[in-house]
Amino acid sequence: MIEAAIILVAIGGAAALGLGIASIKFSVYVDPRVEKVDELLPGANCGACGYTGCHSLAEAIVAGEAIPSACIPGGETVAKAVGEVVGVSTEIAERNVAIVHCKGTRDKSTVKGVYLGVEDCRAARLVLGTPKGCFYGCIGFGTCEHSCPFDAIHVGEGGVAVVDNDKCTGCGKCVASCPKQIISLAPISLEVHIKCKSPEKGKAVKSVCEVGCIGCSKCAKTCPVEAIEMKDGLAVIDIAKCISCGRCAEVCPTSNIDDAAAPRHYLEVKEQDCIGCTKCKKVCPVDAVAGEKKKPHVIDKAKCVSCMKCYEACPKDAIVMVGERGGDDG
Amino acid sequence: MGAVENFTRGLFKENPVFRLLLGMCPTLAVTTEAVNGLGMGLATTFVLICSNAVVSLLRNVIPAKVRIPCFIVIIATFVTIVDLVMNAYLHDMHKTLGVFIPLIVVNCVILGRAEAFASRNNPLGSLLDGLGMGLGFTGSLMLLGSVRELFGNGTIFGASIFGGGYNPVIVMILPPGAFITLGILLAIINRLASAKRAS
Amino acid sequence: MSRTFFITSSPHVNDGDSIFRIMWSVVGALLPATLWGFYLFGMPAVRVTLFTVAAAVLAEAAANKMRGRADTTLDGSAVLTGLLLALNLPPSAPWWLCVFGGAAAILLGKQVFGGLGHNPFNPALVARVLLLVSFPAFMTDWAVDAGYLADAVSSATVLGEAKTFLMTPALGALPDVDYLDLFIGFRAGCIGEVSPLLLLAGAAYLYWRRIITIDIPLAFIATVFVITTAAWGFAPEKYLNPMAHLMTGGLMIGALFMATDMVTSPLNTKGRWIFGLGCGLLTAVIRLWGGYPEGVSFSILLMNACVPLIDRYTKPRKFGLAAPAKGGG
Amino acid sequence: MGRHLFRGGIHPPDEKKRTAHLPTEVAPLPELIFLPVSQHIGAPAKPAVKKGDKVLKGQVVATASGFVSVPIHASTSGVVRSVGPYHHPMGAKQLAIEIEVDGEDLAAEPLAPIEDPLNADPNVIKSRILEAGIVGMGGATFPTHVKLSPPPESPIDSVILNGVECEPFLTADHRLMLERGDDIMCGLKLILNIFGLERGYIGIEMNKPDAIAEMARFATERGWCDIRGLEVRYPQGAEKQLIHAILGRDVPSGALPMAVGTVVQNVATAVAIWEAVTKGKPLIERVATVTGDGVKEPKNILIRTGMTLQHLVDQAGGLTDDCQKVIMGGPMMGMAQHTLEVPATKGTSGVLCLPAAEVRATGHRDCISCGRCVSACPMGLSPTTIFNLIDKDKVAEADEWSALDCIECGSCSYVCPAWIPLVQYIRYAKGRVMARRRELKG
Repeated sequence: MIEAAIILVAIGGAAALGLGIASIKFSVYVDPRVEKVDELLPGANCGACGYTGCHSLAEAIVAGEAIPSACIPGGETVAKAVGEVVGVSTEIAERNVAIVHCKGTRDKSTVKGVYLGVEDCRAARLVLGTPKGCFYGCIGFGTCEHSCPFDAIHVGEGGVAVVDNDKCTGCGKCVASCPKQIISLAPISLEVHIKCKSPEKGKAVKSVCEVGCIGCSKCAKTCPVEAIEMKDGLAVIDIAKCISCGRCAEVCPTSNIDDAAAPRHYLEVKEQDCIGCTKCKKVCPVDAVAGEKKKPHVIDKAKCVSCMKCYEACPKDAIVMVGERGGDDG
Repeated sequence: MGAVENFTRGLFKENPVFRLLLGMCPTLAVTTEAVNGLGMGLATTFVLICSNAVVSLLRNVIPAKVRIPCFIVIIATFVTIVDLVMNAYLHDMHKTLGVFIPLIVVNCVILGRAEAFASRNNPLGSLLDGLGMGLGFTGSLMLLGSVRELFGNGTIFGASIFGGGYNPVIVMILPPGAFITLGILLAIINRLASAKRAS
Repeated sequence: MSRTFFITSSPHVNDGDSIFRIMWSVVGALLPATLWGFYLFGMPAVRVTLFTVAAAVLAEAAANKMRGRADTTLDGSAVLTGLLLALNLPPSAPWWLCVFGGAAAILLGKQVFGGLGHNPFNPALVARVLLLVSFPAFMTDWAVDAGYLADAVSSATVLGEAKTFLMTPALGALPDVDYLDLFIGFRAGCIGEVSPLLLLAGAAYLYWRRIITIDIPLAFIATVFVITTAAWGFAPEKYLNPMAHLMTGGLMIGALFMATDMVTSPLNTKGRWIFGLGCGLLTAVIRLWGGYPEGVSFSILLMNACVPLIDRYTKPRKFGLAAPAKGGG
Repeated sequence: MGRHLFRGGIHPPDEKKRTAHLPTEVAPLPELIFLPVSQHIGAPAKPAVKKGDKVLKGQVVATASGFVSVPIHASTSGVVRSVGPYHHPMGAKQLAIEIEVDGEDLAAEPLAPIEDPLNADPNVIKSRILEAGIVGMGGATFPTHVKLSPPPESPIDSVILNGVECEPFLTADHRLMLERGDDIMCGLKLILNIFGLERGYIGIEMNKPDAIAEMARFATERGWCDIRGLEVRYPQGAEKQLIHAILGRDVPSGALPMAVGTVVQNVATAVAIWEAVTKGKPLIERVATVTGDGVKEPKNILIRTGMTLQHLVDQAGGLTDDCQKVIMGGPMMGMAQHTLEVPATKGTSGVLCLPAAEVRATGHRDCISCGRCVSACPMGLSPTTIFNLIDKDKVAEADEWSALDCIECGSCSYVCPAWIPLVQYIRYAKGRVMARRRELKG
């Protein structure tokens, strides 16, 4: 009994002494913040930050080589928490999501022929460029789906990749994996996108796809802020200029342009609730709001493009949606 | 995370054998019969509960740098107690389980729980966690042992199931049988789990 | 006129062979030996074969359904696995053993790894060894009560007897054997292994069809021959004649049909020589000095496990690497 | 006889009986021709005409736009209808010049024939080859003037003309050797002169004894070359295998034939060179074989560049009802086409039409590790290993297993009993490996 106790104590003492010496002699200083940051990061090791993994990013952030918001998938919450650990307050950029610029599902587009071969977009591209009739469209074998670390992009029934905005973190893996380069990133608040990448002429597009961009430039003419530019028969939205009003989507003859906020409504100011703060007037990109300070404002229905900016800006909820915008005024 | 959660987690959701795949050495080695699985499981449970409780009590005292040696000493102490007790009162089973009783010291389930749970939670929670994990472990070992005993010997806990005309599949109580059984059980459980997730 | 054409990557032609044809060709090549087994051992052998093949095929169908994969039941590989297993069972095997073995071959030997092409071990051998370990009594019961052999030959196999004599020197000299009988196939044993002649004929057909190559069987058999010759030459009273080693047991069926299984043998010639050599070495060692009278199954399985390693270290020689450039300087 | 056999290779049925005995017919002019500006490897040519321009046969319609580029010439006279994207054999639409043929076939002022060509300055010959827009006509379409201008550190001591034509079905080079033997010989002499060499080689597979005899006759007469009859085995006509067979030299992995002092040219290219030098004729015509059970009357045809496949197929009696696949080139390395509106280019050695019975219509199975692709690979690679690696996205390991050495000859896919499109997988692997190498560098 006593023997056991003595021996255990002796061994313990000796081992403890050894460990004590070792801990002084072989100690390596690791900034404790690295571990903390590492714990905060999502741990998906997706590489979207440009570092080899979350741990490398943590080291870089603590060393001051990377900004706390460098983790794109982590988004705002992670950036804030990381910022607190390293003592840097951070400006949070808006979350980006992936946009697939193709709507040519199987029922709406043609194929070149019967394709038999490797079911991977990057490999299928080696046979005549694509098995699809449209050279620029989504091949649909899901290379992006396999590349996504967050299960946020899928090739559905239609044979065209679809992004799940809730899961997408804007890491850009799919963008890099797509051999047709039809995926791009855009801030999640942008609601209007041109879903085609084909620069071909209208007739050529029409012959392979019902919903492609035929380069009619109606959208460019309609755009109230001139955010759409025609490049070789393909309309391209300048995401810096776009106000997400959705007018282009209404006029597109092939329904190529997607408007996530459709159907849009006309807006009206409820006179009794308006306090005349002029906030709506300031945000309106098309100058459709009139009225003086401290007096009820009025929205000019003819000018209004239903971009909803005033609706979001009004502190009194005095702006209301009335009547659905029809497609007839396009 | 309530007390109930602490307890039930180990039974199914984080079952050490079928979900965490910890403690494979005793799982594969001693489950030739259901009763062996039960004995091994209970021995482990005892050590798990005690070590979890003690580690949790001492969690604020033990310096982080030497936590592993400390955990091992605590665990080894309880294992020695189990070893001595079983030798005294369950001599036959002690002989069957042999070297695997002392080897509980290095069972990852125990060190794993000490490190991952007990060193961060209060004693009551750790106790419940140890109990849950231990019972989960015991249950899994018994299940494995029962299946192997049933096919390899035609009995469960020594009671004949198939009757005399049965030709035992000897391979089931040999080491390959342990792997095959574990693999098939894992497959079934994964299938059930994914079906549950889907619904 | 608009027509839809097939668009695929080059090349656009092929030699017309397929897994289906390969598998059924091997089944065909095994038929002579199978029929000989039926003749020799009678109805029990037919029953064993039917049960085993049926179990294998049903297991394959069930596994395909469970895994949600395309149906591969008819591509011949399940039939082949079942047949190979049956040919490696004693004719007296009970029906449940056959069913268990057939199903285990497909499920444990093949489908758990991902189906045909992904199995590291020869499925039929996996099942045979499983059965041998599980039911040793049934697997070494050579007594037959029907067919040509019914009362003709003693029930022990030559190798088994030799082993017994080796283990118990008191029994005296090894029994005499008639090599011609052995070669044609008048002896006890597993259903398909008894006739080296017919097995060789089948293998010759496969060689002609370019389904098997000569390297593995040659290396395998030659190695066994060399080692047993050496042992016999050293102590003829203790070891069996090398000819007997070649003619008996599962060596022929193993070397010609099991070791040459495409899925579980190395990719290129150099690797296949090493593979055959290893099989031969292990077989000879087990037979001469091991606990079992027969070691073909074990040795092939062990070498199967080495195949990825062999493949890694026997990269084919790349064109333009080793040869020195003569001109240009 | 070729002394050195390469390892691997396959023996597909040569299927040449259909057309080997048929003299080359001249294709009539179509109503429209489409001249893609990219008919060669390298930078596409720059269009030099616009809509409405009248062009004459042999007139430059697009100019070379770099060193690795050649001009494109109008293959007959007519009016430019449009300059815009049009079908291209590679799949994507590419810039092409559409000419409405006037049927008069008026020739532009030809380039001046070079006096005493066999004693002319090599540089004059080379610039003529560029002016005439000559590219490798075996199918690779690499600009010939580039190939004939090796850097000084790679002196050339051997020139081989490739008359192997190992692709099944095709007989265009075979006919050329029978009908234009002396032109081939003279073309070879011009190439030899560029390098200051006395004798070259012509390699021909033994399954063309008549071509060997014919070429041997001219060889004896002229004394400029040795004819080498080569074992019939695909891909005997691949550059590296051909050099191995004739000279016993192995082109190192990743290097070009000039690394072993050798230049290989197709026999058709030699004819084009001779015509460009002696007649000032640019490359606007070539022999192509329209064959296969998918056309009614297989033929060898002298075609103009820019003729659509539809026109070529019409010359061979049109497609049969059950034709399911149209291939530009041979069955082993040709490109399947999705429409007959695709124009023939300088590299079109044949159009192969396959009926339903010869088109495999089901997907592939899992690899059964039979090792046939390994034995068949003439480059000593392990196709199934590369396939397995790239299928699991292991690009670095695919590189280690020498994916880049693949010559895409198709032997592996040809013998694969699991019908795996190995060549496509390896081409894909090559793309990934090259992308990865670029990434590591940059």
